[in-house]
Amino acid sequence: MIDLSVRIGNLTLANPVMPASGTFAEGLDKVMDFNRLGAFVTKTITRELRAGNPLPRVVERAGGLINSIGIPSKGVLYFLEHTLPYYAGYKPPLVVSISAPTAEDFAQLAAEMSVPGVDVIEANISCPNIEEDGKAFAMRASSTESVVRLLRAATPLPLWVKLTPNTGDLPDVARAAELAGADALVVANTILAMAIDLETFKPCLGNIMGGLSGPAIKPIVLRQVYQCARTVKIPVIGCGGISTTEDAIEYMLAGAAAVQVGTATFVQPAAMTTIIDGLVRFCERRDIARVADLIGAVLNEESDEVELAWVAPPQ
Amino acid sequence: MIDLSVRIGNLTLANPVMPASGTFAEGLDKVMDFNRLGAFVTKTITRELRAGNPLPRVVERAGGLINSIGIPSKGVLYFLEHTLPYYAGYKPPLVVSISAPTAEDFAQLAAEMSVPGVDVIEANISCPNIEEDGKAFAMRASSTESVVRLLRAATPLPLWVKLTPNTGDLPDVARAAELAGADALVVANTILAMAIDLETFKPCLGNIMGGLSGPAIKPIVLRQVYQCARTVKIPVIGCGGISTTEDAIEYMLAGAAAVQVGTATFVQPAAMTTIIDGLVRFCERRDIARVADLIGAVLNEESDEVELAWVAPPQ
Amino acid sequence: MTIEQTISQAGRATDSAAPWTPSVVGEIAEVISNDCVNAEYRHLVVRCGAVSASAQPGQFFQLLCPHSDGAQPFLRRPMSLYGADPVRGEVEFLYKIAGAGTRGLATLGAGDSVDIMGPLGAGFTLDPSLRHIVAIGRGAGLATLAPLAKAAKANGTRVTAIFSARRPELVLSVDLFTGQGADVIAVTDSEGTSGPAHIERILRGLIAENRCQAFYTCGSSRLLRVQQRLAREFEIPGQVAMEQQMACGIGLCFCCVRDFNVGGEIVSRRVCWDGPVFDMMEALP
Amino acid sequence: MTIEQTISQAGRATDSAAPWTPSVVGEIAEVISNDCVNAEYRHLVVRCGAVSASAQPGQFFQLLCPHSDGAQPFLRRPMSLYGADPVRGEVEFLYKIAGAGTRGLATLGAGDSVDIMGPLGAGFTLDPSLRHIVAIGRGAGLATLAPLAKAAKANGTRVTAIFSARRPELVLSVDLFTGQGADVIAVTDSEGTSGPAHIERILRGLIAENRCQAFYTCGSSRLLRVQQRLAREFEIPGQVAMEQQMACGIGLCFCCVRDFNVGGEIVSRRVCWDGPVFDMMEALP
Ligand SMILES: Cc1cc2nc3c(=O)[nH]c(=O)nc-3n(C[C@H](O)[C@H](O)[C@H](O)COP(=O)(O)OP(=O)(O)OC[C@H]3O[C@@H](n4cnc5c(N)ncnc54)[C@H](O)[C@@H]3O)c2cc1C
Ligand SMILES: Cc1cc2nc3c(=O)[nH]c(=O)nc-3n(C[C@H](O)[C@H](O)[C@H](O)COP(=O)(O)OP(=O)(O)OC[C@H]3O[C@@H](n4cnc5c(N)ncnc54)[C@H](O)[C@@H]3O)c2cc1C
Ligand SMILES: Cc1cc2nc3c(=O)[nH]c(=O)nc-3n(C[C@H](O)[C@H](O)[C@H](O)COP(=O)(O)O)c2cc1C
Ligand SMILES: Cc1cc2nc3c(=O)[nH]c(=O)nc-3n(C[C@H](O)[C@H](O)[C@H](O)COP(=O)(O)O)c2cc1C
Ligand code: FES
Ligand code: FES
Repeated sequence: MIDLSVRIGNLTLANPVMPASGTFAEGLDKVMDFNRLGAFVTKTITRELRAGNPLPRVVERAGGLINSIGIPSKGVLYFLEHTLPYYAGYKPPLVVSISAPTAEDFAQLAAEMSVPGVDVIEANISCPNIEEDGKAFAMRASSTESVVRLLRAATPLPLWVKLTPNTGDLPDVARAAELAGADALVVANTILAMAIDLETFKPCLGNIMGGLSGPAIKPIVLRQVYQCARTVKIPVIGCGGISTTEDAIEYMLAGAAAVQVGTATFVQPAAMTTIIDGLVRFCERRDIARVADLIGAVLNEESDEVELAWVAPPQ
Repeated sequence: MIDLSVRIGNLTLANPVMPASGTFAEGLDKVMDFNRLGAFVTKTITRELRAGNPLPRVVERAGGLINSIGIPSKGVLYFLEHTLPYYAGYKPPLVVSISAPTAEDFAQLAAEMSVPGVDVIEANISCPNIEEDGKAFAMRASSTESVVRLLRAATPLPLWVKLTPNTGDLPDVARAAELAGADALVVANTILAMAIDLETFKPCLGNIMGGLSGPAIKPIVLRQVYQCARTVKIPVIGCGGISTTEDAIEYMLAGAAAVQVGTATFVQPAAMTTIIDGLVRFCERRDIARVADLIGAVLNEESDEVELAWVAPPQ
Repeated sequence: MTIEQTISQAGRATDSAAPWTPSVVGEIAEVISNDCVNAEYRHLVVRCGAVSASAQPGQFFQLLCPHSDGAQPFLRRPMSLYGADPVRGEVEFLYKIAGAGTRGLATLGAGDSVDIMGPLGAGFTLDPSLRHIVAIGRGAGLATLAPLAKAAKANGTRVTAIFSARRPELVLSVDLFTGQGADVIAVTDSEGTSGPAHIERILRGLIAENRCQAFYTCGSSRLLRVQQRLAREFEIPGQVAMEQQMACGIGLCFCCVRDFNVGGEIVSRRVCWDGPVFDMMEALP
Repeated sequence: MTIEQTISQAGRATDSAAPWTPSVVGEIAEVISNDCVNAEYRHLVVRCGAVSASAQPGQFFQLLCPHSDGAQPFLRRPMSLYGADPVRGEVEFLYKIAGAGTRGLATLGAGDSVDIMGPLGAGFTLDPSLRHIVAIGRGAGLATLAPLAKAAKANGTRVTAIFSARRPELVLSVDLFTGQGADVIAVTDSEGTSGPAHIERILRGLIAENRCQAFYTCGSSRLLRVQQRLAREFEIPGQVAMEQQMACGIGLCFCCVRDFNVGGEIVSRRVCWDGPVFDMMEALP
């Protein structure tokens, strides 16, 4: 028997596979047994009621999807009255993704969401353009640190912080989140992108720009997970283009303690359970007793010389 | 007759299609008539002799390629004695890509390269990890401004500055390059990425990380070209995942005054001339007299409300 | 504006002792046939498992379209159920070649595999006490209405189907309706019979004869408006199958939202999850 | 270390009045046949244009492999020329199913299209004054050497071919050599005849009989080392076809470099452009 469990801080997950925020909802229980998942992750919730972005909200591109759904939200009350009871019937822990336009609002929302039935707060500080000046908190180490510090003080629950891949300072941002008290990092959200329709000359998305997800971004986010996992001691949860068991393993080798599956579910609705089955088979074939042994197991002899090797390769 | 010419500063190109640095060499004249190209762009040249990075140097991924070729270079003398005379026999202007580890070295190299036969200096300030602290100049507006200022002073030739897509500050960096005297921007280089081999658990590249190119990155770099073109007045040359005529047009609509084709040539060696032929056909079909009319022609009614629309979409 | 996030369409009892079973599957189906119907449409029949074959009129599937000539559609494409046979384990689709995805579908031949996901969404409800209903569709909308004829017949409900198309030779699925004993009226642009005024006249006639106790419609907002007007005037209920660009098809992504007028309030709903069939009076054409 | 950047392999006169014509093309070829040769190898024959069909022994093509079961090889795959017929406009390849790309190739059937790019690289040089040469290959290396037999025969040069394989049934292309009048010696691991000591004995015999005026080899560094030793001892020239992972195949990307020993200096060369055939004494096995 392969031990599939992984630990994220004080929380033990039955297996490392869970959905990515915004790509999961109750409808999926028609396709898979929800009790098989490592965790549930909700669509990001905001305090105020929101309608989301203008249509069209998605456009497909080579190996991926650009979305500008935004965050349509029915608010906190609806969540507490309807969504929370729904998930109470299942075994996997419930991760609630939240977002807010200011650090104070963010902290207040985290406090309101820290109710029985909620197991983890995932702070989506990476949603593009949601902060007042149009930059996400996670673009900079300083804004990351201040919002995470307030969030940390506001909730006794495990706090996962979801970072943006759009910053050039990712390791600094990761370190800031760790310092400020995050229990885990989710790396990462979508990559800001764009598409134009050649018939109409108009942007393909009502919001002009959107976030790219899917296989196309996997090598980029994998690199970011590797960088973050080398930088911080808290667990890193990998998220970006994971569609197959092989993708999930690649992320775990790079340092991810668990993985989130997003866009892949739109193409293969049973992607998550297929990946869990595949993890078992892979570990069996390779004689790996615990899937947790894969975490950070990349064999990387020259790990300290990366930069050097680039500038002055061995002659 | 469609007018294919475009102006980049004071330079008029016969058409907007040219190779991307490092994906072009003399061997391609077996496949296409070099005199059809809008310009030549050389592999980045450094002052010192360099061997490049350890093997393996490329790995393929969904819709793209990760490379860690590095910059194998035979130095300046070899370039002046061999490469320069070779291109002298052709009509298209010669763009020479250069790089150096410090701003002073960079400027000195630009001066040495400003010889008859060279039409443009393309400063590759985006090669990952080539600056001393491992960050490229183009990661920050401040380091961009200082190196471009020295470069500007060092050469009377048109100066194109090639930016990195890995920064979260691209519009600021673009503005800094413009301020410091760049004649055009090339947006962008490869996106830092990684891949791990599941058989060996080793990184697929000898250098561990490398740069992602090809169709996978197109929506990301297209967004960056759009952002830069809205920010600066100098021309922006689009580069990232362009494989087809449609890709080239999408970039021009987003604001690119010309395009560079890289990885696509590895898959379809005649990609550049195929794109040129396709541009003619597209303009004919759509009754567009000058291909230059496509530049920035995206119809974008809400352009001023992008950020706002995301936060508070029209109800 | 309000967003409707219906929590549990199916209302599964999570603490029941019964083991979980899927009610939507992604599966590899075998192509039985994939023939041209007219210049624009093809008819695809596939062999599939029991879950898929239990699809109801008005539901849809998401098809993973084969790659064709370099194009690689990333997302699945929604297609209405055109017919289902739970006994033989078959479902059918009627599709128009519109772009890369449907071009890929058109390359399929008997014996090939195609990845289908379904059944999806909420279909039509057919009150068995209705004696006579009207189905009005245009273009691919007829594909969506087709399975109604059979279901209505099983209920003993008579159907009058009004088919709108650009040209007579593009009128589709007449056989499927007449085969189930439905009356079919074809109207076309080229003959000048498809205008709303003419259709309204036909409908008023049917209403007068008490042959229109409910509207079922799909595929034309112009026709939807006519029906809404008459429905209000004569208090006739109706259902409409709507379309919207989709990604997931199962309520996860919120890209397929449309606005509905629910008692004067504008409500945003997911077409794939809350529909694709909606109360006709709530639809905004 | 030095990097060799040979500027113009072909030496085109850029100011000549003659219009430009391609000497390398990417083209859609038609599959004539694609048959199993043994458990591991397939033989692909395609109809192509004049430029491709003019390929010379030792040159290679880059094949764009069809997608198969979800895998989508992004880059082309290098394959040595196995045979070319300029009159009929055909080229041939012999390939081993190794991964996604070659698995895709294996799905091709007669009449299908395949995108080939070539001819690429510098092939073998055959001095017509040679009377007797030795060709030694292992595995797919034999594919590379096969066209030599025909070219040698045209020159009146006799060939002794030494074929190394794991098992007798995996020995390939014997017919191609014997059909051109070559002597073939097969050695296999399973029979214990493929060890370097045994091969060295065979070669010393051939050298003694003056039947080894030049070495042509491919596919095994162990065999290369044996030949280099003998070549040094008896001052026999030789050429080796080398492999390296490739992206562009035409000298653009510098991913396929290998080190060579050129008069004591270590020189880095592109296998696709400076080779794939190199002076045997410069190769580092
Ligand atoms: C619930 C539902 C049921 C449908 N049932 C059928 C059916 O039974 N038969 C049928 O032929 N078609 C049906 N459609 C429409 C069908 O899904 C689209 O024609 C198809 O997705 C086009 O894909 P493509 O790749 O061929 O073309 P694309 O290149 O994707 O698009 C071609 C054109 O079709 C438009 N289009 C793309 N997706 C959609 C969409 N989801 N809805 C409307 N327009 C779209 C595009 O904007 C474009 O103008 C249905 C759509 C929905 C939402
Ligand atoms: C100049 C040249 C000529 C060649 N000629 C032939 C030939 O005539 N017949 C033949 O069967 N093969 C030949 N090869 C090898 C052939 O190109 C590879 O087997 C093929 O690219 C594998 O592709 P794949 O997608 O099937 O496997 P992949 O999944 O890409 O790889 C499967 C295995 O093959 C290895 N591999 C991948 N690419 C290469 C490569 N370029 N060289 C060596 N190993 C590689 C991988 O590391 C892996 O272990 C040649 C290679 C070169 C460079
Ligand atoms: C349609 C869609 C909606 C999303 N909504 C959210 C969201 O509300 N909150 C969030 O943190 N991430 C959201 N994301 C990002 C995903 O959670 C994930 O980070 C990203 O898609 C990358 O993973 P993937 O490539 O597996 O999809 C959304 C992604 C998609 C495609
Ligand atoms: C193999 C390879 C080598 C490259 N070498 C260089 C280089 O020397 N200098 C440079 O500025 N960019 C280099 N690039 C980046 C390309 O010029 C281009 O910016 C990038 O590949 C994106 O374009 P593409 O998607 O069309 O390939 C290289 C890219 C590849 C794939
Ligand atoms: S298509 Fe995803 S919610 Fe409807
Ligand atoms: S494969 Fe690109 S240089 Fe050889």
